[in-house]
Amino acid sequence: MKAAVVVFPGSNCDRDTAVALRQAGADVTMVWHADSDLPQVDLVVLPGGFAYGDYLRSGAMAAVTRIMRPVVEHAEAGRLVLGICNGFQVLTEARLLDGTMLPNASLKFICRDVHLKVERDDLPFTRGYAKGQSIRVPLANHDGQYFAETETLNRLEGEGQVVFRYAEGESFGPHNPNGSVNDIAGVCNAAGNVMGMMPHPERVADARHGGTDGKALFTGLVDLMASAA
Amino acid sequence: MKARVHISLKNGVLDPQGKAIANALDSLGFGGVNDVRQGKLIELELDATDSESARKQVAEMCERLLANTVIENYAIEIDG
Amino acid sequence: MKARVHISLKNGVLDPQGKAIANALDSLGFGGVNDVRQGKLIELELDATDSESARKQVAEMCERLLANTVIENYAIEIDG
Amino acid sequence: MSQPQVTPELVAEHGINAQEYDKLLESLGREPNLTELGIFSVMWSEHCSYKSSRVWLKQLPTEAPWVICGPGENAGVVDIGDGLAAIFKMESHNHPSFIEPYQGAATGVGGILRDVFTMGARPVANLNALRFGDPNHPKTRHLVSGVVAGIGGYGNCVGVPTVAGNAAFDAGYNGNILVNAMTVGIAPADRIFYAAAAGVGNPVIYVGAKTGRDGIHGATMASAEFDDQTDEKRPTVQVGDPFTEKLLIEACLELMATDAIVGIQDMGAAGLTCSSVEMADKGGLGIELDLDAVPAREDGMTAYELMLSESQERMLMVLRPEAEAEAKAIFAKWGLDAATVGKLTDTGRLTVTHHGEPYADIPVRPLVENAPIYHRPHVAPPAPAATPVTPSNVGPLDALQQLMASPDLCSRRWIWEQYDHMVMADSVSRPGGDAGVVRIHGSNRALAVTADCTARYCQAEPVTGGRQAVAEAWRNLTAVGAKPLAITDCLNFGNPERPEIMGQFVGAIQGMGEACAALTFPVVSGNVSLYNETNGQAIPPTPMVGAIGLIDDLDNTATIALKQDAPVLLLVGGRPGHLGASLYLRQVLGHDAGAPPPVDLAEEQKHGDFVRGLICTGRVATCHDISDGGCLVAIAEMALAGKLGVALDLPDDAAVLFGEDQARYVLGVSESEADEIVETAAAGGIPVQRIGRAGGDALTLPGGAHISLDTLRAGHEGWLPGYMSGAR
Ligand SMILES: Nc1ncnc2c1ncn2[C@@H]1O[C@H](COP(=O)(O)OP(=O)(O)O)[C@@H](O)[C@H]1O
Ligand SMILES: [Mg+2]
Repeated sequence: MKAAVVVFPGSNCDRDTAVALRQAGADVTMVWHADSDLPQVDLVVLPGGFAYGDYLRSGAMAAVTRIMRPVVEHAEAGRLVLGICNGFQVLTEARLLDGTMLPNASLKFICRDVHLKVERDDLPFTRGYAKGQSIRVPLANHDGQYFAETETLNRLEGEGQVVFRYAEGESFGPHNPNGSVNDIAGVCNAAGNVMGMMPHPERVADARHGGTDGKALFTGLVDLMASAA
Repeated sequence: MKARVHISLKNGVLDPQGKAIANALDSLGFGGVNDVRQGKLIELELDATDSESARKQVAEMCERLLANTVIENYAIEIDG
Repeated sequence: MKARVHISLKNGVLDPQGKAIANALDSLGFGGVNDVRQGKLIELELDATDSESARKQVAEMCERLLANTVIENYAIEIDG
Repeated sequence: MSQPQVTPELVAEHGINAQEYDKLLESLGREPNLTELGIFSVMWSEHCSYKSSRVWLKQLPTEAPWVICGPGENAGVVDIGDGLAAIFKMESHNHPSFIEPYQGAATGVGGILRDVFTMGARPVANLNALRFGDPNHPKTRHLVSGVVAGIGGYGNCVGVPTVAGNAAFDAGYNGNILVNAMTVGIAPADRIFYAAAAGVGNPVIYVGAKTGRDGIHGATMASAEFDDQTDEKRPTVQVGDPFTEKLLIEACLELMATDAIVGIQDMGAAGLTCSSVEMADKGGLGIELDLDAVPAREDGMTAYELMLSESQERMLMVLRPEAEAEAKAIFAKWGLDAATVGKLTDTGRLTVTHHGEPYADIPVRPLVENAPIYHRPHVAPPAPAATPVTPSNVGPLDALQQLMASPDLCSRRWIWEQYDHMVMADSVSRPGGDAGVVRIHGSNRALAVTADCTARYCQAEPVTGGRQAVAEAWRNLTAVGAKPLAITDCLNFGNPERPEIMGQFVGAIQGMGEACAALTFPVVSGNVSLYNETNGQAIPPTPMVGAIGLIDDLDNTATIALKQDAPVLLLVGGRPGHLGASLYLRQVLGHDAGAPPPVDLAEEQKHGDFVRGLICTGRVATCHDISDGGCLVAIAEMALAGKLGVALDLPDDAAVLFGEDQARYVLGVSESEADEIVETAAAGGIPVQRIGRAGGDALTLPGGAHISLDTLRAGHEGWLPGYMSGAR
């Protein structure tokens, strides 16, 4: 699989994400935000971090960078786009995904493991998991409270666009630490080729991380592309 | 020419910051505060010389970057 | 009674957000933007009925909580 | 030059005394103008010149075969094998954090990061050591909240994991909190960048944030005289911009991969002045600065302000002239302001022009070398009061519960969950252990990092306290199986002009030096923060020690969590039962008395080497050193981390259970290993004994009294969040 990881000024999980993708067998190119073209790839990843310092609104300035035009075209052509954490925020600001990210209910940065319930296993991103499975993945954000107005929310729920939900499990503090509506931790677009999630699968992708529940996301994508090729 | 943009959350959009402020005011003993909303104030220094074109330019800035019109409203004031 | 508080960074205090916004506007092709400063807008719904006492109360809120007076200034507007 | 006349008042306002002024005149050969006075005053300030501490700092051992660069550069450098070097340093941002906790702490993190990446290292770990006042003091909660948010706000944004630290409360810090930040970075060992300038004619480049009127301290008044728009009292609080810092890190590291840079220096305290003077001095050259080229954030900035500004996120570098264009292209790519602000000369002088006119012309060598040095008088503190022998009616498990839920020993989760401790995806352990463990990217090796100081001990007996701070850092590294390499320090004390305070300082340094020498654990960088006092009330002496160690094989390391398959608890290091200056005494019995536990350095070495040997050979994977709170607290922490109870085999004697004797560890080992380990130890003259067995979900004493882990955990995890929410 060929993947591109976009580097915005202030991205800081770009390397981590590339490492996880490569370990899963992907061929990864780093792409600079000021470029106006994307290389031919199967998957574009918008990584975590603080693009433009999260100033103004998280993801807002990144969403209007030059690279986002080809990223939107890539998405509109039905190809895969994944946003993790800050990347998810960028995708909502770019209107590739519904909803928006508000500051955590505690107004504090939260770095801790959360348990996620996998709601869909038929997406390219989640085919490595089983529907209903619970996985443990770290969360690290300040603006991670997913919010959408009732109408949008009903549509998302109705169309099955909620991919991951915060779930009960052994942990300190609330299972949904940022106060996201309907416990939403990740959503996709209607076509299922664009997905955003707040927790960081790339941080539980090798045994030294103290967990490997994120690995299947990357290997699932790579296997899919291998079988398609 | 100076422009001021007030950005506030739309009705119905959750405001965690406003809520936290309301709670904090309450625990500081300030009574009679019914609602608090937190928004942004963005002040711009523009080259533009007539207020009409300044307003138009700033409105476009709001649409494209300064406000997230899915959840936010904006109001523009032009000085001078 | 409604109160609006504008909180802005004091002159001379670095405003990283304003700076980043100015750069972003520039790269979006908005010319002639010389300076951008980002502040906060806090809107309060108060029980108070006369504007003098409302103003006094809000000023105290600013001093104690709403503004960080080491680096920020505030301005109060009372509506109605 | 339209600069005001330098009057005796102005000289005094700049903190220069009569004797120092004579030296200044001698160095300059004439009367200074205002800009020159400002330059001398910052170069000769305590902060830049170390005038009160320098003679003593020289006593600290700084060498070991693996040291590549000791104190004197931006940070210390040690060899970590595989062609790599670790670069690290700790620094204080105490006063700014007291004034504005969020920004003060944030800019503290920013400053220490720059010290490390200036030398060519990619920062891989941040640590922080915090001291706050009494939890009941009206300011404390606000300060904790702001400082922690500020450290997180900066470190999280730049994407460097904050993996370890420490925090404590004591009324002695009510008026002066401590915020000490440490950064560890990794660089190719053959590509370390130093400050020294070289090459007459080479361009001097300024990169990063624009210069504003930030942090121009006592000088504000003076500069106001020729500024007609001083409408509001100028804030000296600096605001951090972690986004710009992140860009600086990436741009500098990208440029460092080329051979463009001759010398590089971050602009920290005393900004452009200190960075340009140090570069010139280390290269034995002169430097010419044209202030018109300096990117300014505000209009009408004077030469004085431009030279003394402490605006953050700025670097100064000397480039090879051919590389100037390439460098500027890299900075432009990262969206950073860069400007050529001067060049190197062979005059040996710092010359500054502004609006085409000369504003300063100072010989560099005397400016640096004639800085005052003081041999301040010092007296040793009185011997501590004897440890009172008050029999206690608090039972051991109640005492344990009190200690585990006390401000000083409760869980720091509320703090470290606000720090991204996992970004870079090389954090092998989560905070909460003895040391942070950060994998060396792409390898199976790791750095272990820790920071520590027990001010209670330093207050009672500075020499022992200094020794203990180093020994505990060494032990924390040993406990995860790392080979301790070197330390950095941050020496936080009161007013050195008071002989009692100077006595504490001298004693602590003596103790630290002894420990460093005995443990081959040299000091490679550090920082001194004096005058931490308010109304004559000095902070407890706090020589904070930050340290790093090397784990050669991540398959053989240890954590504090008890494990099912290693249920036998062994105590390494005997149980003399020293209760003096212990937390038990203070927290449970309410006495701040007694001498601290003696630190026998030969014993430390012997016990530590034994423990490390067991871990590195894969025989032990559960280990915790014993420190604050003593043996029972260590065991309780291990039980909570492993979610496994313990049946204890220890006498019901407070001195044994809560004494803070040094050079001790608790190990969890398998039944099959236990006897052999005890025997090997005995043969080597190391006291090791069985003290309990893991299992169940409670801590149980020999008589059957017990406390459930749930109860312990509720208190331990509950105190800090409860306090911060205002419920306590
Ligand atoms: N300010 C802080 N920042 C990050 N981690 C912290 C902080 N304070 C304490 N910790 C973590 O909490 C744990 C307990 O700290 P401490 O009791 O000082 O450890 P030790 O006794 O082993 O030196 C350690 O893992 C430490 O790194
Ligand atoms: Mg320890």
